[in-house]
Amino acid sequence: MSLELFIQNLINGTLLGFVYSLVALGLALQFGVMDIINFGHGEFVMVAMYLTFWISLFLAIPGSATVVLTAPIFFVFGIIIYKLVIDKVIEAQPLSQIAVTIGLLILLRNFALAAWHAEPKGLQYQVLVGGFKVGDYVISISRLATAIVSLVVLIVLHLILTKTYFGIAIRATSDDKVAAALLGVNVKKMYTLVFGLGCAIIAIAASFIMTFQQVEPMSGMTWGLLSWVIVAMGGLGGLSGVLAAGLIVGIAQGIEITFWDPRASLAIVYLLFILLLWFKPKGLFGKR
Amino acid sequence: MKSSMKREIYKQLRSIVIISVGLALIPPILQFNNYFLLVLTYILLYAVIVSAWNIIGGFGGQLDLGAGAFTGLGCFTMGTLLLRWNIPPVIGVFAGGLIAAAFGFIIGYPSFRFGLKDVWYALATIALVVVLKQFFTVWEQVGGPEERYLPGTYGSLYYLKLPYSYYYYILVVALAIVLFLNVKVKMSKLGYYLFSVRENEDAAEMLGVDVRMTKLKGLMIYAFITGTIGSFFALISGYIHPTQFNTDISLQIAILGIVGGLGSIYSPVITTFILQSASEYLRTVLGGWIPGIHLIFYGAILMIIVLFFPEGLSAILNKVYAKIGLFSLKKEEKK
Amino acid sequence: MNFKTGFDKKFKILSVTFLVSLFLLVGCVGQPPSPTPTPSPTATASPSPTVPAIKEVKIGLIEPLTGTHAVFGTEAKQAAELIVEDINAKGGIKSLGGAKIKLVVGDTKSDNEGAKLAAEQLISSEHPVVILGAYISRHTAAMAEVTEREKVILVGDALVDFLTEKGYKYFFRVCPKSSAHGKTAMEFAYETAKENGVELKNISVINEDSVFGKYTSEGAIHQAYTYGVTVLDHIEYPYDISDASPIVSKLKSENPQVVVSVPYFDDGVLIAKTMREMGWHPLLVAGSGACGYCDPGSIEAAGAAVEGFTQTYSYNPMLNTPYNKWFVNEFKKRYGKMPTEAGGIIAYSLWTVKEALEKAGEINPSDPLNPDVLKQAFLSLDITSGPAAELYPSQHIRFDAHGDNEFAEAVVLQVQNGQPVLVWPRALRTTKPIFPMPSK
Amino acid sequence: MFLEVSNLNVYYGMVQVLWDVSFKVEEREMVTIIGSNGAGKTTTLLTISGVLKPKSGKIFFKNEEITNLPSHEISKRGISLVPEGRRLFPNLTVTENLLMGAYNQRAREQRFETLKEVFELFPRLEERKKQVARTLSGGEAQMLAIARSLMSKPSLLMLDEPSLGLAPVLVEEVFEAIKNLKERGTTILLVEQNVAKGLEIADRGYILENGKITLEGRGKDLLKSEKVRKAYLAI
Repeated sequence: MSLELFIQNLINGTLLGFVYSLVALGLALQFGVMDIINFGHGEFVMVAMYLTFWISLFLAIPGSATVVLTAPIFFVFGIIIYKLVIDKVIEAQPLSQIAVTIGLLILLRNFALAAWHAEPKGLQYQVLVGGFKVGDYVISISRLATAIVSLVVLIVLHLILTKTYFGIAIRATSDDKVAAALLGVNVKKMYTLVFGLGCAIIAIAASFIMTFQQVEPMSGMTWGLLSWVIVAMGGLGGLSGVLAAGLIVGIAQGIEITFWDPRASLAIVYLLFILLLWFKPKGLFGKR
Repeated sequence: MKSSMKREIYKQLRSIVIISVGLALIPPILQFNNYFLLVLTYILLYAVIVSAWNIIGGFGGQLDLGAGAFTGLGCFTMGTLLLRWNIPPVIGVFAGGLIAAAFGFIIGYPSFRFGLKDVWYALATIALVVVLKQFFTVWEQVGGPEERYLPGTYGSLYYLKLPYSYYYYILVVALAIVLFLNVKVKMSKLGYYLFSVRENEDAAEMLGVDVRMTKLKGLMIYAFITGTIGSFFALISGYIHPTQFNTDISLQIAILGIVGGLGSIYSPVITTFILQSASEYLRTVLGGWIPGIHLIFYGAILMIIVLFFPEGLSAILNKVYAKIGLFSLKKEEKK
Repeated sequence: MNFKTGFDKKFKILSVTFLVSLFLLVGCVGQPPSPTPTPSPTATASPSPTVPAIKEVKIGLIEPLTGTHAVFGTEAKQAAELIVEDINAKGGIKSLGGAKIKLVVGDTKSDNEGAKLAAEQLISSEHPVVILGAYISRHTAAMAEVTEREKVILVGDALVDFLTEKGYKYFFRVCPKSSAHGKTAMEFAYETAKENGVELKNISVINEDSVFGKYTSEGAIHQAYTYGVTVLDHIEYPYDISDASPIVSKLKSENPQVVVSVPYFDDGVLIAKTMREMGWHPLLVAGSGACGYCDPGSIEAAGAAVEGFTQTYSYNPMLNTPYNKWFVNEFKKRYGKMPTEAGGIIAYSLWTVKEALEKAGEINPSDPLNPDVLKQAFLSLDITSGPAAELYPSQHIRFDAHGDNEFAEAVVLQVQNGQPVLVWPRALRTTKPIFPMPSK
Repeated sequence: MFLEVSNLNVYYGMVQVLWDVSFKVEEREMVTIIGSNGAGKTTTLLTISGVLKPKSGKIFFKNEEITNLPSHEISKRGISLVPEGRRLFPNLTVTENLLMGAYNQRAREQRFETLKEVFELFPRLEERKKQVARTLSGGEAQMLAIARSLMSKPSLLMLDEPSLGLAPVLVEEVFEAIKNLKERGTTILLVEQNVAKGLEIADRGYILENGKITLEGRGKDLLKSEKVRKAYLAI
């Protein structure tokens, strides 16, 4: 096994890690603030990928540019889902939340199948084609763009959460929703907005995934559990934890494939996750 | 005190006998139609596992999503023993249960030791299913991508390659045993401990309950039953394959347990019968029309039940009963 | 007293439940199966002394219509509906007095339990004489147990080799085996390289980790050994892999002349796109096993990234015969896309079934739908003309004792200028393959 | 009438906690409700601020019925509660906690002026303004809780056992601060277990026993009454 390959896959893993963190970020926000256990997260990603595909196709604009439209649409989608479903189980026990979101998962997955059929759908490169060389190593432009967007989203979200009144209120609600309500925060409204915001981030992630992946009704399977693992590893509250966890997962996969069998790449990540849960139950960077 | 407990057990035993006799009568009513038998066998398979899940999930409140791992281990233990050493499944299924229980211990001990609970426990257990699936895909001596077909000719008792009705009646007995085990556990110290862990773990700890041990016991009972009964997935399919480490089974079992109503003994089983037959019915009626439409309905039904009847389907059943049987109830009260 | 209340209550709940379940179950079939055969004009598999006028022959199609493999099942169903309509429009089965074919469909849900359930359900409620399906080998095998017991002919569309070696009595397969796909891909790569003055010395093989992928790549590897070509690496990966860049980087570091690849479906596009991103590709990516690189959807999604990629097919959509052209056009018109592997296999398998039914009517007019008569009919088939032959790559269908087609053949398509064109076998091709692939 | 509570009945599930509780608070008045643990004091305050919903009874604030309004609506109308156990936002800084106090529209516009005022009132908090709330000491945390309520420019400030769990020196400090507030004209509804302290600074007082108001009167009078002295002051 050559050193070059190892380093190249380290680079690949890192770039992939940014994608993973971006996908998990929306979930981290929703779960961190609202304590809602959404097992349908992967299916949200899948629906957002379809949305990216259709908008890109109809308006003939590059997939990554559809963000301008998909993010607002998904914000509204999130609000609708919140009002129809999540709101009713937000106070319920975790078991009920899991049951209802699994119901949502089955529904969304098969809605996609019935409405858009099973053929995978993908977009051609229009911009961000190819890769550039740094010495012996290749860095894919579209992945790099995703990494940059991922960082930008992370920084913007961090600024929103620490510098704006709205953001402080989100964090306050996450800390103690009763106290926040007593101070005049409309907790339900806050939850609605946070859920919408999380979904908007999912839409951003989905549009960049579409640059290299295809979407089909089962696509959510890949992203759902993985996102949860990243959120759990990152620990709650801290957004930097999500980024770090995403990178760890991406790099672990890259290294695993270099040295062993790609068939077991997820197994390695999940084993790592279980060990981590045992020895650091609050996640790597958990505050609580 | 003792005698009232005995009476209670006797009462429950009678209910279980009635259920079993009722179940045993179904195949003759349906004239041993193969399709119905197969559907019922699968439903029973789920019912037994849900009933076992009830011990850790319903009584103990632990969000276990590891059913797929235990069924898979059951299938592979039984199948590998049969394929390699020609050990009959009659022994193999129990070996599968033991392996599953041992695995449950290996995973459960550190998990509970380090205080894994709620959603984290759920995630760890479902991640395990994926880990095992990939592990068995790579481990070509036992697993590998190729399905391994179980030997034996049709109708052979040694290889347990039997008509569905045999499986069905074996599972009816298994269900009766597991239901009775539920009753026993519920009325034992373990049951009280599990309930107290579900209500409030810290409080239970303070009252002197060994929370870790309690959960571990619950998990191992569940793992053993799931491993044993899970082997039937392989027996009915006729092969072992890594896809038998199925996250769908995990989710399905948990959902049936939750929707059924936590902590009750019979309603998860009843729920399994209703929901699984409804799902199969929807599949046959709608499946050929638009692909996926039957599952849209199924998902919607699940959501509606959880959203509007948070105590589970048992609450609805009780309400239905109350409406139908109101009169007779009142009369009895007057007496 | 208390005892009685509790007991009664539980009993009532239970009886209500049983009634509901029973009702639902009975509803599944529509009516409870009665032991006395209804004197309906529909065909049943049971032999009867008097010759009933057969007006309708039921043919079952069991495919994964939901779940992971739904993409294949959906197309198979579309093709089947189209072909059945056409057979009926052309006068049905003539030797059976113009009996019409009725297609009855079941869904395997893409899981181990569903295939068997669907087979039992279809057989007990519809009594089809022939069943086609179920694309995935283990699901087909699970179904075969049922069809063998019930003596229903099963025409498989799963390619994995061993299905025909399991000693099934009523199993036939028109399409080529998966190892043949691997072999064809390797043959094509080697011969094409030779044509272009390149001596093929080494290849790498990658495949998705199903049993199909395994057998197909083993076919290719075996063929590589006979040519004396070194296999540098054999990588297997899960088909739902989220990222291919580590795999492509690995290939790049090995730098084989040709990559033989067995994709599942969308992973093909992922690999092609990743190769483009990494700025590396071999002289040829020889796709094997039906789908991933040359399907219209893949070309649509990957664009220039799959230019020059090749793929073996069990069905040749480019085949220049009247019926095939009609089929492709009609399919395009109706469903808005070109028929690919899954649809093609079902199309020629259905026509083969139709020919077998015709034959059965000739062999034993009094009881043509008896499974043994049908089996005999299948075995006596030697189709070299007509729609079935016109749809089949080698244009020749004859079954051996195992139930495999003796003239099974896979073809190779290549993406040239964004269109799939036929480049192999040499005798059929109209365009020369582009070798090496254009750099992107 | 400034705040009027009439015939409030509140349940926790099947258990009734408040029985026909009625009392009122005039503007610029300081009223104390005293009672032993579990008498229903906290329940009363939580019901007024909309966290709990009464089964029957009515609450009027500035002649407007607020009985079934959600918490944030009630907060908007100028009622602020310093809850039992303070309930600060542990991961927010002192400044952020204070800013959260001024969340409602009325107070938000003037939040920076108010912040300045509050820092004047509690100079200790200014020293620690960048610190995360969970690192504060008990006394500082209580200061912050009160200060946070002041940020909302409340017409009515409700304090739930501000002295609970504090060292005696700090208790003095907290009551000093409360007195200070009262002198500045804030209407205060105080709930206390520390009966002597509570009644001493109050204009009027109510005694709540097992969910029922059993006695009311001027603070000083209550302090002298036989019943209070026996039951609560153990004299």
